[in-house]
Amino acid sequence: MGNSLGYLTREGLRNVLHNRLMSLASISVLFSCLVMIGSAFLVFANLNAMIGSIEAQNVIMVFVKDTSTTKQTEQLGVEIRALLNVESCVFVPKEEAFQQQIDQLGSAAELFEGIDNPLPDAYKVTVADMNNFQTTVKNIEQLDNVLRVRENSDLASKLASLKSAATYISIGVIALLLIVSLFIISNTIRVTMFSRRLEIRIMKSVGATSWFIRWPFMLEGMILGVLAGLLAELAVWGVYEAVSRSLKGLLSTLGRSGALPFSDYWHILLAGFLIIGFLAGAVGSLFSMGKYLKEQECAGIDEE
Amino acid sequence: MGNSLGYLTREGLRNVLHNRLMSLASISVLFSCLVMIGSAFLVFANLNAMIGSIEAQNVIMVFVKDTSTTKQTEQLGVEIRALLNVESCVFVPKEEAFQQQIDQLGSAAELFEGIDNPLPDAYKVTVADMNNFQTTVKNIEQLDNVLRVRENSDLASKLASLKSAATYISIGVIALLLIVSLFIISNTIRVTMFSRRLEIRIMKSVGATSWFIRWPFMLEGMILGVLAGLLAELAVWGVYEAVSRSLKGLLSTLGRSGALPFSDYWHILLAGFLIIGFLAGAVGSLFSMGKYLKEQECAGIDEE
Amino acid sequence: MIEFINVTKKYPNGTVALRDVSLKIDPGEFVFVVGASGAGKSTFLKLIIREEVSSSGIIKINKYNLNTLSKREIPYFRRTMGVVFQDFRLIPSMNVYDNVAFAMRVIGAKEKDIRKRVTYVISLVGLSSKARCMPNELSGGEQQRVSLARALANNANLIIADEPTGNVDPQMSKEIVDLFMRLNEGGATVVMVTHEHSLVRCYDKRVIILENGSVVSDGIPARLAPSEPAKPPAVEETPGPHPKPYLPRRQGTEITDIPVADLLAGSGKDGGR
Amino acid sequence: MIEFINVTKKYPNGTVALRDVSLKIDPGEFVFVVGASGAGKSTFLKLIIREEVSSSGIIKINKYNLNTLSKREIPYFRRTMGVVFQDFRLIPSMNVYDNVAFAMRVIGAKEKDIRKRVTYVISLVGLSSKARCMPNELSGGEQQRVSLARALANNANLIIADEPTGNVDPQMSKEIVDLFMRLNEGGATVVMVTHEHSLVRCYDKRVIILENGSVVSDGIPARLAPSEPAKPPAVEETPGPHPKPYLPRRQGTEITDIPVADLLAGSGKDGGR
Ligand SMILES: Nc1ncnc2c1ncn2[C@@H]1O[C@H](COP(=O)(O)OP(=O)(O)OP(=O)(O)O)[C@@H](O)[C@H]1O
Ligand SMILES: Nc1ncnc2c1ncn2[C@@H]1O[C@H](COP(=O)(O)OP(=O)(O)OP(=O)(O)O)[C@@H](O)[C@H]1O
Ligand SMILES: [Mg+2]
Ligand SMILES: [Mg+2]
Repeated sequence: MGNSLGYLTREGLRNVLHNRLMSLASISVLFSCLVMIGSAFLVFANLNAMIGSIEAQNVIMVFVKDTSTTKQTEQLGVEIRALLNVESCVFVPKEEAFQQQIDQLGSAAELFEGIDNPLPDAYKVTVADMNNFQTTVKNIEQLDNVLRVRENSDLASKLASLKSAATYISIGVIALLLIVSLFIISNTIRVTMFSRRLEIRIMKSVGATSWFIRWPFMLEGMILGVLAGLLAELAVWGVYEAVSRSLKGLLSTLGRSGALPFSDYWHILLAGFLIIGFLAGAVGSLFSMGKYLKEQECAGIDEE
Repeated sequence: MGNSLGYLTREGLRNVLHNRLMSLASISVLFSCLVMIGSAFLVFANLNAMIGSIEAQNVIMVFVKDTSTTKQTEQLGVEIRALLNVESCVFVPKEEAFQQQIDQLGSAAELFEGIDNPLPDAYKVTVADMNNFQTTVKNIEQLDNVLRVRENSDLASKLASLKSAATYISIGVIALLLIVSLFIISNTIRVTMFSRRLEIRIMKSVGATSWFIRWPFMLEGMILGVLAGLLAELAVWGVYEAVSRSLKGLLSTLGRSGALPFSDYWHILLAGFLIIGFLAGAVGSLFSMGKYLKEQECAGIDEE
Repeated sequence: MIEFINVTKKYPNGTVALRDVSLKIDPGEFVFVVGASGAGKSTFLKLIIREEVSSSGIIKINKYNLNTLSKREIPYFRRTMGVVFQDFRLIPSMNVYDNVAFAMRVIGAKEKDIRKRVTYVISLVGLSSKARCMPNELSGGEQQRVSLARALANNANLIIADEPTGNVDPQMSKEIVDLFMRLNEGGATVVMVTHEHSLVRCYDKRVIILENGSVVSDGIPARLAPSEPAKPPAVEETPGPHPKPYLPRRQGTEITDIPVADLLAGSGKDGGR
Repeated sequence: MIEFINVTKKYPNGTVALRDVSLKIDPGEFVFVVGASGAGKSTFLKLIIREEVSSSGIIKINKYNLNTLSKREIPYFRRTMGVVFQDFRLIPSMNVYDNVAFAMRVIGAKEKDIRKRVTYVISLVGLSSKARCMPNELSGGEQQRVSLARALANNANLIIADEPTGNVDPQMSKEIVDLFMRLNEGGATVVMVTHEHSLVRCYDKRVIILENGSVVSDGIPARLAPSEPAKPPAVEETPGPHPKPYLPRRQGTEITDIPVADLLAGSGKDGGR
């Protein structure tokens, strides 16, 4: 079959050009689906990053005993930083803490004027992994010179569950889009093949094996799939840059410095697009052709 | 043409059954697209409701002058409630306010024990429209016996911009899905028509007018469109109920009582689905047939 | 009336299928068109039914001038004729009955008339038992006869037939031509392309011979034969001891049991028009 | 060798196209199959090429038993024969050259051999100038000849032809049958369905007559004619002064300028097999 390979390849290429309507339709549909999947992926990546940055704002306040010396206080800071799961640890002098309390009260703050500062010195600790939040709190409580630990474990658990919810939803939505896309693509290919069933039947009646017929169709599918993947990458890139630029103002209001850079994601997307496109094209045409390639069973089946 | 109408209608119905592969493919693709659009719509409706419920938590604290009598205080409450844009107004006695402050401080609260309550009585006011937040604050400040108004205008403006961002994004995403869907659907119909071009050509050569050929195809498209719409409604309903039930726990963690009930949205969705399905089917087949219905131009065009 | 004035047809790929053809077919005439494969016979018919447009020259069919015919009028124009296509052109998704009925449905005939007439023309071509079959369940000759039945459905007074006997046996071929003769006697104009010269020779009708896109002979063979010694081989190459065309032998043709007699009276009142 | 033993073919819609047919065609034989439209001729051929499967009975083709042939073997089985289809079966997206070449490509022939052989068989059917045309740019007869060329491409030693002369003029018909005769003389088995009884009569070959799915006559007409007075009208209804089949007159047939002489020597070394 060495001679055939060249022919089959040329034939696949020729098909792409010859059936322009079909090619265009297949590429368009695949392209649309990939763009949707890619967009969903980027939206969820950003959402995750956003939740992450909110998480970073969830801090543990560690109040230092009034009785401890400056040295002891510093020692405590070192010990906290040495703990696993501690990402940052910042010293907050009591004056600053009091001022923050007052600020939090807004314009009612002046009511506190003249009151003695009842607050102790403190450390502001952020954790790396929210899921081990409680353990970290426990560890800190066991250190020397700790007066009391203030933590918002409620918010922490909320954020943790929000994050896992976002992850589940992202995976769910992308999986759904993938399924829907495969469904749409396979239907498009089925219809395309249907319109070429005559051709397939003729080839069979001249003595072509199933694989000889399949090859050019599969190759055609692969080429179209890869083309659609490349186009989708370009489209998603363009749209993402445009949208993230126009949303920049909004994101900064929400406390984020901007959308994630596309350059961090282009290779994942491209790889995904090419794999999906390639497989959809190859496997899609492989399966949707099956029906038209079938030979009649031997004697007897016509009778029922 | 009275006689024909019955025939053309029967023919359209017959086509649906006869071209089962094509019908199935068209319905599937349309169905998939509608499900995506419907899901996006419901997700955004819920998102909006969520932001709304956060908004409702953004309150204006109105502190009452220490010097005012109980009567004057009550009078102030009545005046606040009378203002436009005030949604609710709840009295918070000073003891309660102090307790809240202490609670907010978390476990560091016992530090305040023994300190005199420095807070005045207050009213907790929520506004109806966030965009008029500032005006309402101004109006309250001008009332008698108001010591001071505490408001978080920063959060208010953040929420307002978040809400409008969510609206824009919802509209954008749904519009995008709509465009992508129309694109996919029109391509599917084009391919379907392509595979029936022979039939169309034969009909033409027997003397059928374009409309006589179009009618059954359009009717077929409409039937398939409406069917796809109905199926999509059922699918979205089922999926929504399942998802909202499984997310109930999560949503309550986030402070929401649960997803919006589907019963509030089914008619909007159904109407949308039916309209899109109907139009896609009818207009789609109308346009994609055009090419195959064209007659050759008169003499001379072949020569160039 | 069919009139071609200096008609040339050049296909987009450069093939010149008809070259400067001028001829006139009067209403009520019966014309055979013969010629080798690729001579331009089908192109000639396609120009008549305006499936192709001439590259130059004027074509007039009855009251229609095809050079000025608007696209809107084409369907109405086509309904004035019954056409048997060389490749049959049956609608693959409709059964035999519906294929034939389609020609009447396009003109908006009443369902009752359609039923009567279609049943009748299907029986005429001997396919009553196959009325519910789909085209792909028919033999080649059966498909051809469905195409014929469809051409007859509307009782048009111009019949265009492209090799209507190519896939049927000689006996049935004769029956089909006899059917056309009857229609012709009833006033219809018939233009029939055929390869079966033996058939052409049985009838004393006008024969147009195409060669390479040009008309090389036009007339009634019996009368032409002695006057045209220069171009003999185009029709007379069939083996046999006959150096020149048969003389007409109408009495010798066997009319079969198919009830053609009442074809022109037709059930269904002129096809509902 | 083709052997049918009590073969019956009933289509899914209930039509019985062949009824209890038993016959044997020896290697190197030339067989005409004739019969009225719908008699089951194409079905007979479709069973031979295993496009349809028999409802009952045994079919053996050369070394293949079609009742036990596995699906995997079918393509290889089909390559042992050259088939001219009644409906041509040209691949619409390929031009004439590629359509013919396709039959050689499926067996993995070398591109060089393909070029030589395909050019040759296309010239053989007189279509050299149309080699780059698409099937829809060809006349009916031209399409038929492409189908013929494809059947010849692989130099198969079993030729199955379903009305290969249905769309061409009598002269070309003779040329085509003569071509088959040459192949036959070179050792190929030929089974040819035809309606043109005048053609059959020119050759002294075995004729199988099908009627309503059954074989009603089988043998060489010249020898059969006196012994079978009971069934005369099936073949001999053509008008003319010949009450019985012609005797063979091979010397009378005009062989044209098409170079058939070297067909069996074949350029392209047996089609690359
Ligand atoms: N696929 C099919 N399904 C059902 N019936 C069929 C099918 N193919 C053929 N037939 C029927 O079987 C009978 C024999 O058909 P076949 O094609 O063998 O005839 P034929 O002898 O080739 O006729 P023709 O000369 O018209 O081509 C016909 O009555 C036909 O209607
Ligand atoms: N659509 C087309 N495009 C290009 N060339 C064409 C087209 N149709 C026909 N031809 C060419 O025009 C010439 C005449 O074709 P036409 O179909 O009129 O022949 P014909 O006389 O009907 O032959 P046949 O008896 O084989 O049917 C042929 O050479 C053919 O190849
Ligand atoms: Mg023709
Ligand atoms: Mg047949």
